[in-house]
Amino acid sequence: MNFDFTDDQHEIKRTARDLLTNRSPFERVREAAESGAYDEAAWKELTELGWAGIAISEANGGQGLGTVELVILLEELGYACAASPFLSNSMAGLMIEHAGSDEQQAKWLPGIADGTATATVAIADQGVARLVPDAEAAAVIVFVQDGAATLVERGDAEVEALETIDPTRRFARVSASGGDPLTGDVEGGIARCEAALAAEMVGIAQRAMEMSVQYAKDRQQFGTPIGAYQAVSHRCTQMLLETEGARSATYFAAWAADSNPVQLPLGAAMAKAAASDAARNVTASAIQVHGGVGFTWEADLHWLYKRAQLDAALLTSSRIQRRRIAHASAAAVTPTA
Amino acid sequence: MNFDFTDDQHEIKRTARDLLTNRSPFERVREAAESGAYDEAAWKELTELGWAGIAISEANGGQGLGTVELVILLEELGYACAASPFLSNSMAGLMIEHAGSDEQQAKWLPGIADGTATATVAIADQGVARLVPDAEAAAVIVFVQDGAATLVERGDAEVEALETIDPTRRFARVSASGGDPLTGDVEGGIARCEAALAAEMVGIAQRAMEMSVQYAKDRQQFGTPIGAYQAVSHRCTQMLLETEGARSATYFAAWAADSNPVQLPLGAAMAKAAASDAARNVTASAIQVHGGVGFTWEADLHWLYKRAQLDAALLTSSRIQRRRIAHASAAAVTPTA
Amino acid sequence: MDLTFSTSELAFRDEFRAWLEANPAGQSPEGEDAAYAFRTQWQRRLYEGGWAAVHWPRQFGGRDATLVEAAIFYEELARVRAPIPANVLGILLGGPTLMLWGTEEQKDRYLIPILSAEEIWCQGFSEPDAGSDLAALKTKAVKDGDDWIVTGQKVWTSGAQYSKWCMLVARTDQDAAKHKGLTYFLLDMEQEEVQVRPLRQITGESEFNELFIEGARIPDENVIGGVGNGWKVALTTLMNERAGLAFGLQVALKIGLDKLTEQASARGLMDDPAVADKLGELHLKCEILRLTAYRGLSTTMKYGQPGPEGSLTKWMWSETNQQLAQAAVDILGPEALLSDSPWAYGLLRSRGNTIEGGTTEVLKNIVAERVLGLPRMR
Amino acid sequence: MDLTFSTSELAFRDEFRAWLEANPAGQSPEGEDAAYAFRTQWQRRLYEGGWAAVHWPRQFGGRDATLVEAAIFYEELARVRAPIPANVLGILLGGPTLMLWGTEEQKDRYLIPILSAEEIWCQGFSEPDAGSDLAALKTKAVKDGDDWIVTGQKVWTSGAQYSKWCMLVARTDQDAAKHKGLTYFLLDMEQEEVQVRPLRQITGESEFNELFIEGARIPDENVIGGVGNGWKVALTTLMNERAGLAFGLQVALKIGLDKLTEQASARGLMDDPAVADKLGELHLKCEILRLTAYRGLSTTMKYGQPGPEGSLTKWMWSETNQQLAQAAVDILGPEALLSDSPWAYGLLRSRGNTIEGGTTEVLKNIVAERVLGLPRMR
Repeated sequence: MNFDFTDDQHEIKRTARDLLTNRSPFERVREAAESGAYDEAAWKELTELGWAGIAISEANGGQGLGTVELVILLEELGYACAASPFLSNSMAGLMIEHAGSDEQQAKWLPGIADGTATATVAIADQGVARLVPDAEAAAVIVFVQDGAATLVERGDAEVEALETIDPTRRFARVSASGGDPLTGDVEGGIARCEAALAAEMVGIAQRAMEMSVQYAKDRQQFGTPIGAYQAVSHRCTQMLLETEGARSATYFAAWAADSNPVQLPLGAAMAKAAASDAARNVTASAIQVHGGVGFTWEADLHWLYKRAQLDAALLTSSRIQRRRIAHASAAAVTPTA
Repeated sequence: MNFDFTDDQHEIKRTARDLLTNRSPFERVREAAESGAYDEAAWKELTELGWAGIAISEANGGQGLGTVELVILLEELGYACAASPFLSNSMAGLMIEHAGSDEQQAKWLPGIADGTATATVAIADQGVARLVPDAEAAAVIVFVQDGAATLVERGDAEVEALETIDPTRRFARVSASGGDPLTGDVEGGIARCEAALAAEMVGIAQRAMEMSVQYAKDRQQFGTPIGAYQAVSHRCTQMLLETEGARSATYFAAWAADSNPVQLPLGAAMAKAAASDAARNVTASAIQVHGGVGFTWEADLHWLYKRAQLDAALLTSSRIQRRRIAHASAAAVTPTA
Repeated sequence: MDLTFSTSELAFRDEFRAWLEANPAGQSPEGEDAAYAFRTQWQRRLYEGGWAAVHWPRQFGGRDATLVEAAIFYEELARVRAPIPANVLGILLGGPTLMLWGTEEQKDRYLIPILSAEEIWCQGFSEPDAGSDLAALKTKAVKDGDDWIVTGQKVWTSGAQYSKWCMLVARTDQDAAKHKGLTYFLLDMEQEEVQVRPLRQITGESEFNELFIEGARIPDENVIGGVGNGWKVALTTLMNERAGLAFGLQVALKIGLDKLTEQASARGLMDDPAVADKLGELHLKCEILRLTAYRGLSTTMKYGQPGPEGSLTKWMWSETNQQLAQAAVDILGPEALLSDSPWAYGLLRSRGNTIEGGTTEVLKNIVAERVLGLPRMR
Repeated sequence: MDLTFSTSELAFRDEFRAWLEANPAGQSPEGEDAAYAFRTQWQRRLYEGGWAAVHWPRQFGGRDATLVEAAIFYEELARVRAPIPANVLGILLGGPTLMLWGTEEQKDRYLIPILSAEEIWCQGFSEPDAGSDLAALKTKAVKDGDDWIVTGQKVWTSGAQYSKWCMLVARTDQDAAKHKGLTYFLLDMEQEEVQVRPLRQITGESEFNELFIEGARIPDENVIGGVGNGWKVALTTLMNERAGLAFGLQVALKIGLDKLTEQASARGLMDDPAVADKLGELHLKCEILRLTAYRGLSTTMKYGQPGPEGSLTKWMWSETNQQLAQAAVDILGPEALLSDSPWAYGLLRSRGNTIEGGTTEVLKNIVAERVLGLPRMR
């Protein structure tokens, strides 16, 4: 039992934090949001560092590391609120890596790994996926419906751009049918996507908490830092509680994906549910701690709040996740008839 | 629009508070709980004052006042956490007054009004009511099942005493069938019972809040009264919020019962739901404000906490009430097909 | 206890309803400036109809409306989705403050232009470093002949860009104890020494502004309530009855909730008990808010001051409004997050509800001290 | 990162499991005294098997268990529903405090009787007027020849009626600053000057006691860590690893939740999505608690001190345990409120969880200051 990163993993985390502190400060996030375009140079740099292929096998152009390493990067990208197709592209990579045939992998993974032909994942109902990140620029879309998945090339899908409250990310509505079926472990692929998504949300919550704690130390009211008032300090401890809880669940899901797949489905459901709640609650709470300042565009907290709302709406909803958890737990304790 | 009591109603409230302060201090509540018997002398006094028949027509031996006046008394009885068959007997009175025939009223209401032949209400499923207050000593039981009600004499029912965590009140499990049907407005009768029950819970919450506020003023920690810490003071304001909210809903339901029956069903559902939540939350919170002291038998807070738990379990559960509210609200806004 | 409107209240409501039917507000145009001009026009029509400030005394152009009638007025406005009058701060805060503290000359000069929306008012209390703490104000006014020269910075002044007058609290005595050196002024916004910079909100709009004041001039006759008396005058402004406005907000909340319930119903989602539970909870809170607000009015009308319940409605409203917006996202899914969805706007705008007009934390402090009598917060 | 038990951890677990199977604890009898005697017997058997204090060094009768192994130990105890050893305070707090601060003579004299449950220990820190504030202690000890004479009152001393020794903190210097005049003693409970009065709880039980000390005598050799050093020694006691015990509580929570889930399933209630949502939420919290507790252990083992996550598990556990009890009442209905229902007991007992061992409010203060580095609470 060792619930801590390896030295290598700690190193990945540190490197990512350093790089993103320079490349993705809030000014850049704001620029990307206001211009409606990602920072191409930053994306190029990330892909050249091999980030996009971190969890893709070496044979297919990746680094051959695991979901844990991917989760480390995503947590940092969430922390930076980076404007980038990284999440969608990685999720598609996870799907194809885990549910695709050798041919499908050979065809698509190298482009995903080096960022030259990105991909995304669409969760659809009756042929329509209502919220798909980065579909317009994707070369291929992993189109999931009723538990099955197909690969649909961009040209074969109807992609309608959407303007959401999170302008740091491009979204679209995607309609499609047919495509090249993924015959492998689709459910396992989606569970990995959930872990990845959860990691981004953990990073968002962490950032919002840190900004709040810093503000509570600096901001004076009635002659004393507001962090000395329990209304503020206890709110900050609640942020810590939710963030650390979501982190525990997310790391567990990532570890299960790499090392103990039997625990992955429930672990991923828990990670997504906990991280969605944490990210939404902590970012809302952060605005409150900042008072009027938190409500301004310039305070930059809103990017985190908006990202949390959109992330929580991706893949399976928390409501459904909680029920999955309940029924799985009930099945585990109920003697089979 | 005048959402305040009349002078007469204020006078009833004051009188009840004064009387119960003397007759039902916590020492008496404790005695009743530990001896397993109500204070007969106190009950006699209340009935002689006409309290038990306050909402029963004069023709049937009551005072001919309304649900509002009954709710005023019940709030004070809840505030005192009085050990008495008053609630069950009044609820049965409301049922018979509003859903009984002239004959049924003439037969049972006088005994209910003067306390010589008390009654109670049992909500049953498949012939069994799992939690009925004061059934053992009742002369008659209003047995409600699937929206219909019958009057079952004590001797015709199977009554099994239950020991619950609230020893300030006698409970039983009651099985019965048959009986003399109530042909009037059973639903309206139950709604009135809900308003009455809600009033007791408002009183419980009010008492728990006042005890907490007083303790927060008196108790020193780290050289200052604990009420000066926001963790405590803001908790007390939350108690106020929930108590006042439940009070608004309860008074509204009582007023609707007397003056605007079309608003009663939804009003009563809201009162029961809000008061159940308030009483449970506020009493639990009161224990927390009192710290270790609140966890002791001698602090007397537990009588309120236990009463709140049992009251909330009577009649319809909050979960069902919330759904009733939702569906009624949906019906009100959805254009009929 | 009578929870229906009285005959005279019903007559008031019906008269206003009839007027609203004959004088529909119409649709607000897009764009902040155009929308504001629309609200100004709308107030002028209300004024011409005698409806601009129903709670003002008749002698000043009002209708002597009771608190309940004022509540009805804002409920009816919200029900037909008419906009709030442009000069809402002048009507609710400025006018009543002048009526209590102003000289006869000041009342004659200022009250009618407030009602007619000819002169818009804004409020210059908050400062960047003072926040909720009025005693910490730093903006200062120095006597210069018959004038005062003002220098400082204000923040959260809504409508400043459209305003002629600013209710300004500034420090006129540096040596006096914190509360005592303040004076309440009317600052003419039409001078170069006053610069208005819009503060962009998380919604992308700019309802609020920063005010940079560099040597602005205020004639002595624009002092309200006397030099050094600013703390008391400001309290009048702060305490002034916003209850009426609150009734409008609450009706808007109810309209939103009904709309969500209707949409959930139309999609068959009411069959999901979790959705029903959530909506039932919100309807319960919404109704409790309405009832508690009316209880508060009755107490105030009878006893001259609000009871404990009156202090709770802003807190109730702000949290319920936030919960409604989040519930809409959870129930309706991604479409509620699209930029052009009113739910998405609500999700963002409602975050300000627990901050503006007194943060929930400050409200709780006030309730703890003044209502529950708990010791002063530390 | 490896979230499975290592080979040596598995070996440890299997060895203990095998021992437990060969040495079942059996059913606790009714009645507090009988139940306590049963726990004493049980500890004696653990001691004889070498399992009384696995985390103690071998030289003192322990097994040099790692933190993870200690966690496994308590998890396994909880899994077979075996009772907590009678002398839990001696094992978890007293022994480790002695090992750090005691003289060789003291270690020789006291450690083995702790393990064997021959001498039970209790903790005399809290006082009626001091609550969570150790610096406000009033119990005083005055030097009298080679002895100290102690007078004062203690509260919340669990197991006092069964104890031979009390870890007592008393004021030995009235003039020193608040923290500085304290000394840590071992008080012999077997003297008339120490009176134990049970404190009845809301459950009807008396786990805790008040201690009335009127001129009790303590020989100088029973000072631990030196005169005037009581603050530091007491901190050692307070900081001592209760993590292992926490793992037992958490397994008990999980067992309870599984039981509720099973009962809800058996009644077909899982088809009600609101019930499923609630149970799903609790399972999620329960699993997060377990994972976070293990993360905390890993951090402590690697860095020598707990990370932020380690300070959160008591708070997580106490609130989840309360929510479980209330959920059981909501899901199962009135039968969960009957006096003989374990759910009813849980409903009452769990109210103490957010108070005992540091109230949630005090925990949050500590987390805010020490983990988040926020300014000292006011």
